[in-house]
Amino acid sequence: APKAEAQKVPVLATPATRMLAKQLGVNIDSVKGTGPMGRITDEDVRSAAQKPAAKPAEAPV
Amino acid sequence: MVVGDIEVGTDVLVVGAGPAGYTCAISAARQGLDVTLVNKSELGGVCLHKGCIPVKTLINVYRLAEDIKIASTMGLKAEGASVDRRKAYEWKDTVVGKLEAGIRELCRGSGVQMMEGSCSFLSSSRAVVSGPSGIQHVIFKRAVIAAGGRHKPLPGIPFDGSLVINPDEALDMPDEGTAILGGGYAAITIAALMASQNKKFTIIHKKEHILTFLDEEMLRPVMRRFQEKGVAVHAASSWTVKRMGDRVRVELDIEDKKETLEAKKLVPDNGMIANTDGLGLENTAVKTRKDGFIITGENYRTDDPSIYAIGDVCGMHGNASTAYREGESLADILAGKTGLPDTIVTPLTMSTDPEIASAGYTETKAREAGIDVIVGRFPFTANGKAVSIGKTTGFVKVVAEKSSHRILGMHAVGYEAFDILQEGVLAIEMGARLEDVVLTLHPHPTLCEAVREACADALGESTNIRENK
Amino acid sequence: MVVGDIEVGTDVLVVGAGPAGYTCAISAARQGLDVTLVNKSELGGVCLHKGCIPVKTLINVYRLAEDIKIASTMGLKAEGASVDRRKAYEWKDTVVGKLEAGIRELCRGSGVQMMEGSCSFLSSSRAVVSGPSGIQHVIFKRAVIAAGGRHKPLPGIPFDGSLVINPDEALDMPDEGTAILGGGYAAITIAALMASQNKKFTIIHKKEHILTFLDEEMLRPVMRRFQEKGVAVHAASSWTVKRMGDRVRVELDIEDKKETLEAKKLVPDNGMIANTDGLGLENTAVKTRKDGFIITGENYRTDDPSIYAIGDVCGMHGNASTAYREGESLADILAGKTGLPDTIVTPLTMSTDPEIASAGYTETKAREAGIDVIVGRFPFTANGKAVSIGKTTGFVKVVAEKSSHRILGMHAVGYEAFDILQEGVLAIEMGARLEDVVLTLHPHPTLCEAVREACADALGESTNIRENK
Ligand SMILES: Cc1cc2nc3c(=O)[nH]c(=O)nc-3n(C[C@H](O)[C@H](O)[C@H](O)COP(=O)(O)OP(=O)(O)OC[C@H]3O[C@@H](n4cnc5c(N)ncnc54)[C@H](O)[C@@H]3O)c2cc1C
Ligand SMILES: Cc1cc2nc3c(=O)[nH]c(=O)nc-3n(C[C@H](O)[C@H](O)[C@H](O)COP(=O)(O)OP(=O)(O)OC[C@H]3O[C@@H](n4cnc5c(N)ncnc54)[C@H](O)[C@@H]3O)c2cc1C
Repeated sequence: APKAEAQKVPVLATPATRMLAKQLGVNIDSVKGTGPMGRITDEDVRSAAQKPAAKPAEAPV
Repeated sequence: MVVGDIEVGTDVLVVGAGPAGYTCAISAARQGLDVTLVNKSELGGVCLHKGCIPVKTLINVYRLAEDIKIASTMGLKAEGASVDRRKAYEWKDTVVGKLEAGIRELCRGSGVQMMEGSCSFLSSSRAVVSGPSGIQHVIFKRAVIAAGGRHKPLPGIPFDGSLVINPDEALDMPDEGTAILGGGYAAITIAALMASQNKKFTIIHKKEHILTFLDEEMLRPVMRRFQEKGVAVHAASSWTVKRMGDRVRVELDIEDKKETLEAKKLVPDNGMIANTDGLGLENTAVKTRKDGFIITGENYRTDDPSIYAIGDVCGMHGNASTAYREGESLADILAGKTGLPDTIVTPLTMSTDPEIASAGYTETKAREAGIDVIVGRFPFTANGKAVSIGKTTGFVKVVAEKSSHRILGMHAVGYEAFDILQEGVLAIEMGARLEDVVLTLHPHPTLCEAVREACADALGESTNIRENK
Repeated sequence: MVVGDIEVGTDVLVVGAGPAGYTCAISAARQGLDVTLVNKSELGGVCLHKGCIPVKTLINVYRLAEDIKIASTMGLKAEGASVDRRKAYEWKDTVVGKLEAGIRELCRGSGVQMMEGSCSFLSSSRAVVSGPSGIQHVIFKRAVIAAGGRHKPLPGIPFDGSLVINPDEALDMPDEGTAILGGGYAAITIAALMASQNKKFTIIHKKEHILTFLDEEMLRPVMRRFQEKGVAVHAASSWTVKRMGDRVRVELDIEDKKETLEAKKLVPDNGMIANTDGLGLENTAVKTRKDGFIITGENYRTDDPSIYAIGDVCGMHGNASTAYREGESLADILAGKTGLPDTIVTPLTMSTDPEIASAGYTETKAREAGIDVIVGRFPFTANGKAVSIGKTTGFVKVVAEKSSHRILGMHAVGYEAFDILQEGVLAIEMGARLEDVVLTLHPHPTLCEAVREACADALGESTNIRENK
């Protein structure tokens, strides 16, 4: 359910945080935000990146 | 096939120097890659030569002529304000030339190798370029297709440049008695340019209103303007088009009755096709969709591991800012970095009179998606700067999630709407709430105060309009 | 003292109907409070009658006349573009009248009681209003002083309306041979208006440059414009002013030598004083600073528990957007809510040619504060829309914290700088980083693309200018 919701109302993370997620290979839609109103912070992204579940981004050639 | 002697080797071959291609080439070269940019026509693509820039340049001149007439009530004296069409088009060419020289400088300065000619792939590592200086072979490690798109003719009615005109070529249309068929982006842009030149013409569109991706109210000021300018606008449920000697006959179904229209010229806006013909994609593993656009996956990759594609040739957004971004993003990827993240919104801008700019959810789309939204509006008639400069047509509209007050859409129709939208675009990307905009100072007197007041209206607390809707 | 029979009782008495006062009155009345608004002159204050709006309105007309001349290279034909001064000032009055009527409607519509006249406090719960319809007593529970400020004469040289002119009254100055003394906000605004009217005049300022709250480079396009217009600009370390019959003599110390200037009119910008004379503050516990401005603490409270003060009468920022905000904030407080939080920045705007707009840390201020910053710039010569419309003067400058990339200042000088600044203002308030703006799409072609490119330049990655500084 949160996934469908996330598609309707866009993820609550600033562009810079979304960039960080991309760099760390974190799927931002699956990160739980700890900021106000569920905002995803850089720290949330970093700790998600540490979890083994996080699939790294496709490595560029 | 006759091939020349010269064989060029390059790391990255970029095909097409529109916004997508040249941005990618420059940015990749700056990051130290060996880049060759091939382009078959002028540098800058549709955006610089047929679209964004020429339209803005020409409309600005004609708008000035109009402003002068209106400003006679403001104390401005100027006799016989009018536009010398030939000179205006020369000025347009000057502007384009200046910007093209700038792009050329940027390419040179960042070490991009430039080749003029039409490029065709021979394999996944080899292409041939046929240009004014002969035929050259290029051996590449990776290639970027940024060949753009063009307008598609109506089935069985090819563009002929005199009777049936491609919207891409419609900038130069001097004649009266034209019919524009379609209510999409290109149709309306061309219509706006023609209206600014006080031409008499007809717009025929399907569906309930033109530019259906916008809330209908956003169009009202533009439709009113068309009306004032004597442009005939017909909504039809369907039509058939026939060439009749030096005329085009359009038969319309309008509310169960038929009407027939004859036009001296027809500009059909029938959607886009990709510039993939002659590209030799059959010699690569690149796949296209049924409609001809190139299929890409993660990181702009095609099905050919050494070939990427960006911009209009992929048929996604069809605007220059997206093309720029994809160019930058792909350059990073080619240089071994991660690309740029997705944006939440792609702002859309229409060079109409007045301008329309729109980003994110419209009220209609939000309701269709089942999002519970609140909406705020603020008219430019109540904005001090707009009154000061006599540009009171239009309004700003904001759409926000009801529970969180998060801004999901910002829309503006009015003078300089493109530029005043940007605060809204940033607000959406930052996940700002209505309160964030309302609590941010807006200098006075500015048009962007209307953005703030629209947000305040959504919160039900604007002091600047009497009735909160 | 003769007093009338009528005695009015009110919950909230607001003194002064400038931006601060009328906003507070309307917003408080909308929240259900019983509000009486007293004003001694026209509704709307300095902003509407002498400042922001008239300046913008007049400059716009003169700018149009200039645009017409420039646009002859763009194919625009118009003979003898000029401005009919009398008509332009009539148009200004029309604009002001329209906006004043709007404010009046808003006041009425929200139930604000309006009284015309000069207000003086008799105690902390009683005031007297002397107006055209006689003298009235008002008994109030709470009062808001929003009486604004005005310019201060030079010591010993009072304004006389003919030889020595108050900057607040300088809008109507028809004469040549004026000297403007001072390099502050009002001086430069008046100078810009006079320059737009092609008057020959002189600016004399102290310190190293005018508008010293800005980085010097922001002024260069404006100074160049003054030069083109034949405005003489003198920097002096000190000066003395003497009236000499129908002339004013100004003796200047310029780099150790003396120079003497004679002017037919002098407009000295010697800072502001509060409009507290005649307010009867001595009958209340309200305290003022040595310079006459009212002292307020938390929640706009004066030292008198029943009296609040907002806007220019407190002498803080001296701009209309702050006055509006304080009005709204105080209305909330009076209605029992908390007021609005402080903003991080107060955007400053200068109606010069081209416009200057500035928010947050300048490079100089950031370095003075010991903040390690990075800076980015982008010139309008490289912006597609600016080139299209022939408005390539100026640039955008961004100041960001080096470690975090957080945007701390945004500054723009150029066409429509006020409106394109706003994205930067929101960026600062939202705590946005350079990346946030760079990764947000900016529609093309827009002036605000220059904001993005300035941010990209600070990050060292703009594809649109060759040299990153
Ligand atoms: C009338 C009109 C108005 C528009 N107004 C706007 C607007 O205001 N704002 C906006 O954002 N967008 C606007 N657009 C859309 C915008 O112009 C396009 O989205 C943009 O140009 C796409 O960029 P691109 O780089 O993908 O492709 P293009 O700009 O189409 O460039 C492709 C380039 O590739 C070259 N090429 C193609 N095939 C080959 C080959 N085989 N070999 C070598 N070179 C090749 C072409 O010659 C061309 O130079 C407008 C479009 C039109 C038609
Ligand atoms: C030339 C010039 C240009 C300017 N340009 C800009 C600009 O572009 N942008 C900007 O933001 N700001 C600008 N300003 C500043 C702006 O005008 C002021 O900051 C703003 O008007 C302050 O609002 P206020 O409500 O505090 O006071 P005011 O606007 O001064 O209003 C005070 C009101 O109180 C009334 N009053 C005073 N005493 C009494 C009394 N005893 N009884 C009854 N009524 C009384 C006055 O008549 C007046 O109507 C400019 C100022 C000048 C002079």
